[in-house]
Amino acid sequence: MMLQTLAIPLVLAAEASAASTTAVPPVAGPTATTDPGTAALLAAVTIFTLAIFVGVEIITKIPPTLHTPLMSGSNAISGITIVGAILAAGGEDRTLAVWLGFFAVVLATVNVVGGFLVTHRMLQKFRR
Amino acid sequence: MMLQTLAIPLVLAAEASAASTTAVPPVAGPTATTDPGTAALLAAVTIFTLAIFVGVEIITKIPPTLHTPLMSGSNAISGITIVGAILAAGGEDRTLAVWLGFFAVVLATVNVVGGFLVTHRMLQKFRR
Amino acid sequence: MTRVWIDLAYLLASVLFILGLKGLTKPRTAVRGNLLGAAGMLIAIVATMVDHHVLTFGYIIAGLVLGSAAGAVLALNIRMEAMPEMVALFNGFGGAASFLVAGAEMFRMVSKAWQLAGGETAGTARFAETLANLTPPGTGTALAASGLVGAVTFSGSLVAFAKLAEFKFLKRLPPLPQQHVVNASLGGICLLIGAVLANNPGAQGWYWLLVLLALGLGYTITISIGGADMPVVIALLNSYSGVAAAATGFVLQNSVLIIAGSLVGASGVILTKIMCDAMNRSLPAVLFGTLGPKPGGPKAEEVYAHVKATSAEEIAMLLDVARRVVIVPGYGMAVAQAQHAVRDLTNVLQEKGVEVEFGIHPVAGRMPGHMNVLLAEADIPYELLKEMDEINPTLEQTDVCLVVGANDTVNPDARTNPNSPIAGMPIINADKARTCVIIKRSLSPGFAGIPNPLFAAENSLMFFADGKEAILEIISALKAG
Amino acid sequence: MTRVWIDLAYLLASVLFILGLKGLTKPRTAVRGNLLGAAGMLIAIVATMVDHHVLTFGYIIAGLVLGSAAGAVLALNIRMEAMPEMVALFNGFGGAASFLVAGAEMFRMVSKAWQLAGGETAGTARFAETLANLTPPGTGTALAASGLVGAVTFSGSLVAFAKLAEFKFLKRLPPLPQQHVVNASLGGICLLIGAVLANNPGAQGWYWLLVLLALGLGYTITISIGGADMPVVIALLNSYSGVAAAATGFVLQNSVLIIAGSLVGASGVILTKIMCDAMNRSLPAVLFGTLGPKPGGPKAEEVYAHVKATSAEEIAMLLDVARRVVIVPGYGMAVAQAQHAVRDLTNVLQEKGVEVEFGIHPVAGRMPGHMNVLLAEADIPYELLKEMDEINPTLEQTDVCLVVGANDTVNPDARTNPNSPIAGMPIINADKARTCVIIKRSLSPGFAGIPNPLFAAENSLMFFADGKEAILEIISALKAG
Ligand SMILES: NC(=O)c1ccc[n+]([C@@H]2O[C@H](COP(=O)([O-])OP(=O)(O)OC[C@H]3O[C@@H](n4cnc5c(N)ncnc54)[C@H](OP(=O)(O)O)[C@@H]3O)[C@@H](O)[C@H]2O)c1
Ligand SMILES: NC(=O)c1ccc[n+]([C@@H]2O[C@H](COP(=O)([O-])OP(=O)(O)OC[C@H]3O[C@@H](n4cnc5c(N)ncnc54)[C@H](OP(=O)(O)O)[C@@H]3O)[C@@H](O)[C@H]2O)c1
Repeated sequence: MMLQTLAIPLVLAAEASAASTTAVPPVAGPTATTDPGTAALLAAVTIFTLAIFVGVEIITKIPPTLHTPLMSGSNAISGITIVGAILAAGGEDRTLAVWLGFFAVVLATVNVVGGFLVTHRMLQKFRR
Repeated sequence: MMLQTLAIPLVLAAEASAASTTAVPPVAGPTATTDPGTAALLAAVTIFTLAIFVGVEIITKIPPTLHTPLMSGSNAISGITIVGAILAAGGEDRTLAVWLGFFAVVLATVNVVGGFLVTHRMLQKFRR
Repeated sequence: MTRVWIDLAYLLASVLFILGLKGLTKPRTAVRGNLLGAAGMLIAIVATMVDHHVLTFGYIIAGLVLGSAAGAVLALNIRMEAMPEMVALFNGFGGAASFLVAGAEMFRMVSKAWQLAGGETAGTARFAETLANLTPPGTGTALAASGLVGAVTFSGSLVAFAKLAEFKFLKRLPPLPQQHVVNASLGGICLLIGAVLANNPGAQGWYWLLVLLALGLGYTITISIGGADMPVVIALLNSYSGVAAAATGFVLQNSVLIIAGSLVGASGVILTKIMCDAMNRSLPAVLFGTLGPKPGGPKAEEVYAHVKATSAEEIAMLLDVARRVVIVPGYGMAVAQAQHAVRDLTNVLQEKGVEVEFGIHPVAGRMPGHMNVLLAEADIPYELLKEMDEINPTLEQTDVCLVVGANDTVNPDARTNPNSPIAGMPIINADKARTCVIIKRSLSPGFAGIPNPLFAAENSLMFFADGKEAILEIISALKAG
Repeated sequence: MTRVWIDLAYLLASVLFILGLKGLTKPRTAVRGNLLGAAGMLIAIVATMVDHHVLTFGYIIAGLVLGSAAGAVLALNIRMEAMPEMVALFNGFGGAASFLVAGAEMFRMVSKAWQLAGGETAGTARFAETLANLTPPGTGTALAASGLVGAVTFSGSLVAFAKLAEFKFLKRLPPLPQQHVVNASLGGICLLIGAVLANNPGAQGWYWLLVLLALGLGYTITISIGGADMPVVIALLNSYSGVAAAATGFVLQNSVLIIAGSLVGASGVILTKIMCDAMNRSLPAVLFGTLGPKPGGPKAEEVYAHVKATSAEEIAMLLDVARRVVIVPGYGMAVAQAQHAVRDLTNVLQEKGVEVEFGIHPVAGRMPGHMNVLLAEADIPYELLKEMDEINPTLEQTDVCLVVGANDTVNPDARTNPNSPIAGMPIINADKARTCVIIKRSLSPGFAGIPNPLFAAENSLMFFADGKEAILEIISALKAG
């Protein structure tokens, strides 16, 4: 019994990693992608597409007055790679990855902190 | 050798289905969710959120003149459940699922075809 | 790799839906937008057909043919005035499809789990574990959501349809006692069952019970809402059908359902808000409140103490000498189907060199943009159709304001009388015109059920007649004189 | 379940970024919008720190401290006029971070594969298979993308920075021979290497080679672009830095990177388009073309045959009797840092009861909205700042149009002379005002390098002086007279 219950996930896992002609995958309804790797990629692509739509719709509404702040503000947002930098810099030992990560953290932080501060300074003026 | 190569995916699969405290999952970089089921759900939630933003941004731009066509048009789009209906109705044998699917297909199709046609009729008038 | 291609097709479909909605933001691109949406739907359907999970095509083809036929017949034969109820009906079908699909998927998963668990029936640990492996987290919640929302959408939309189509049997229905209590308790029970399903996505019995109760809930909520509020309700139900589709998308882990669903959900909510704002009512007031003359409100007798009635000939004379005329259509024009007559009148006046424009109130009629659709149907160029904020400043310089079957949307009380039920609702200032001619059949109130001081203003003239006949009489009088 | 919470935190961060951008759509909400974005970033960082993959914090803390210090110092000490180069610099850093992170992740995956493959080195089938298991499909392409785009962003931004900061050494650099050929071939090679990486995500050597070449490419493309076109280039590079971040997101399969990246990518592209349109130039023309007087264009000598110079006193007299004055600032105001003087002049005039407004051309200065930032810095209420389309109709009723260091943006040739290099570029019709006073140091051309008939128009008066001094002289003359 115990063995059998254990067996199931394995079977399913096998199903999952098998070619797309297999039956229902373990973690998804009939329309989900069979190979989880591809599924992840497709989800990423979908998110990418939607985010672009959101961006376009919002940015086109921004008046010229605010274009320079927008430039520096969005520039700061692009510093989001800091997330990846931290993950790399936090690796266990002193591998190349960690060093690369460290430099990435420094640069990304400059981008983020500097970007948001500059934007804030500019917008302060617009306040009243 | 052959066996070993085969071994790897299994090991990884095990890793995948294991708790989140394990090391890197097979199909993702360090920041991806470990359990593919949860990953799929999170992706779905993200897509959901972004789609709502897209919807809001676009709809708020639609002039009152076009509100009735918008209503029937978006209504037709909500007939997208026809996808699920087809999958259900296409099941192998005459199970309950197939029957439910069949009725779903009929209703969804009415919604889709009717919706787009009505909208088209209305918009025809606006053309010139 | 066909799997990937199918998913890409779904993505393409989603993009087409978005572009379709974008197209609807401008009258010029609207037709193309709608076609883009339809194309997206076609792509999604075809992609699904080639899915390897689809084994038998008989039922699908049958369903598609049946559905298309029915849909086409309905869509091509209704009159423009009947749009609202049509939309309601289609909307209901969408909701029904959602909860049926969710139910079917549930059945599929359970029987799959049953197989894998080697025939062990529900309840056993083995079965539970297998099912858990088959159902991604959140499936239970998603199932409950599509069941609940889908069913409410279905029954609610049918009621809305019946009300807008003014079916007789509705009159014979006994009024619901204690409806708020009923709604509250039904809703509560549904949520409880939903919680059960969330923790146990295999409980089919509970699911169908939930659907049943939700059908009841949709009925009890909608049945007590006034017919004139139906458009708001439809917009809301429209948004629900979107939510239901999205929830089904979560069940099937299918992004096109999620995306399309949320688009519709968002659009419905926004339309609802727009309508409520334009009527200056809160959504709860629409759903649970009742509208009617407050005791504080003025009595009809007093208001209508001295009303001046007039004739087609007199109106024709006024129009003859006018330089600028503004026509304010309302629900009455829809009832009388007077739009074509109005078009002819416009042409006659324009030939006489009179400047004619239309003042369109956002909630004139019974649907947002109702008047625009009717007037567009009558080939009135939409450059002539001005929105409220645009027309109001021009009314002082207007010789004759011709109100055709509008009432609440031109009721000055909304502006002047703070304790009127519609106080604060923005209106078209027909009373500001030099002369205001109102065409309606009687002094009976409009949707809001309150008297309208405009009818008794000393620069107002009432022409008591059916909208269409009235206009036709005026035209012939104009041609005669 | 901490994993899930981290991902939800990332989702929250993405939402905050979106709301932040939404905030930037209105001056009132802009400050809050920027803060929302910053909050999102903070949340993302904290969430990452608690990730169980982060084992050592030394480097991270060090990096954060260093970076914050540097960023803060730079941001708080630059002058408003230096904004463009600052943005360029930060932008470059973002791009660099992207390709470094991608490289690190590549290294991590390869060594992981190496472990799992039991120490078998690259090239062996075993190793390849293990790596394939570790890297989701598309990883190779994503790696190539962040390497290429990130590196181009970095070197390109640095060049842009150097140009805007007008570093001397740029002058001493030898001009690039055959730059188009160089760019094309470099780009081609990069794409080829990208293709290699796409099929073999473990090829670290190739990756770093790609980065190296891309750095070169960024340099060769940007170095030959005129300084005045830099804003366009910056906007474009800004969009690149977004794309690079998104690509890194694909490598790490992290949705917040993907979302934030695409938002920035979109915004950059749109800004670029807006700028190009306002300058009536195509993007290729900006990137590869060179701008200058066409042989067909009019000669400066002819154009400037009879130019009327004037004095502060004369201008003061004109302003004294004026009822309405429109000030049109241009790049010259930024160079002269005359914005505060202009503010004082405005106050003086308003005290005299003169109606003062500003006409802001979309591409006046060297950044979009450049003038707005400067004037806002000088506390000029932004109700006074009118956009081109708003101010142009009013210029006929304007007594004095005071042009402060603007040139191309008020060049009537764009309107009248079809074969002028800037033909078709919308301009502010300063020439339509009763009198037009132009303040600049000489008759030398502006960014477009073409003569400006406005300076010789018979209703034009030139005041040759530095912008700031000129305004101060006028003020004292006004106070004196
Ligand atoms: N547009 C929307 O989305 C929406 C949604 C929900 C509610 N509403 C509500 O609906 C109302 C719309 O205002 P409204 O001014 O357009 O219409 P109304 O206030 O409902 O009044 C319509 C008037 O038309 C007259 N009428 C009916 N049939 C007629 C016929 N055959 N010929 C001539 N006149 C006829 C009626 O008076 P007689 O019976 O005397 O002829 C009635 O007073 C507003 O209160 C609004 O809040 C609108
Ligand atoms: N805004 C953007 O995003 C952007 C981006 C790229 C390119 N551009 C281009 O930049 C140009 C902007 O036009 P614009 O009219 O603002 O400026 P402009 O055409 O570049 O002319 C600036 C003028 O200011 C004068 N000037 C320079 N320093 C001065 C000082 N200290 N005091 C007084 N005057 C001074 C110069 O004449 P003197 O030397 O005789 O004083 C010059 O003619 C447009 O051609 C636009 O296409 C703008």
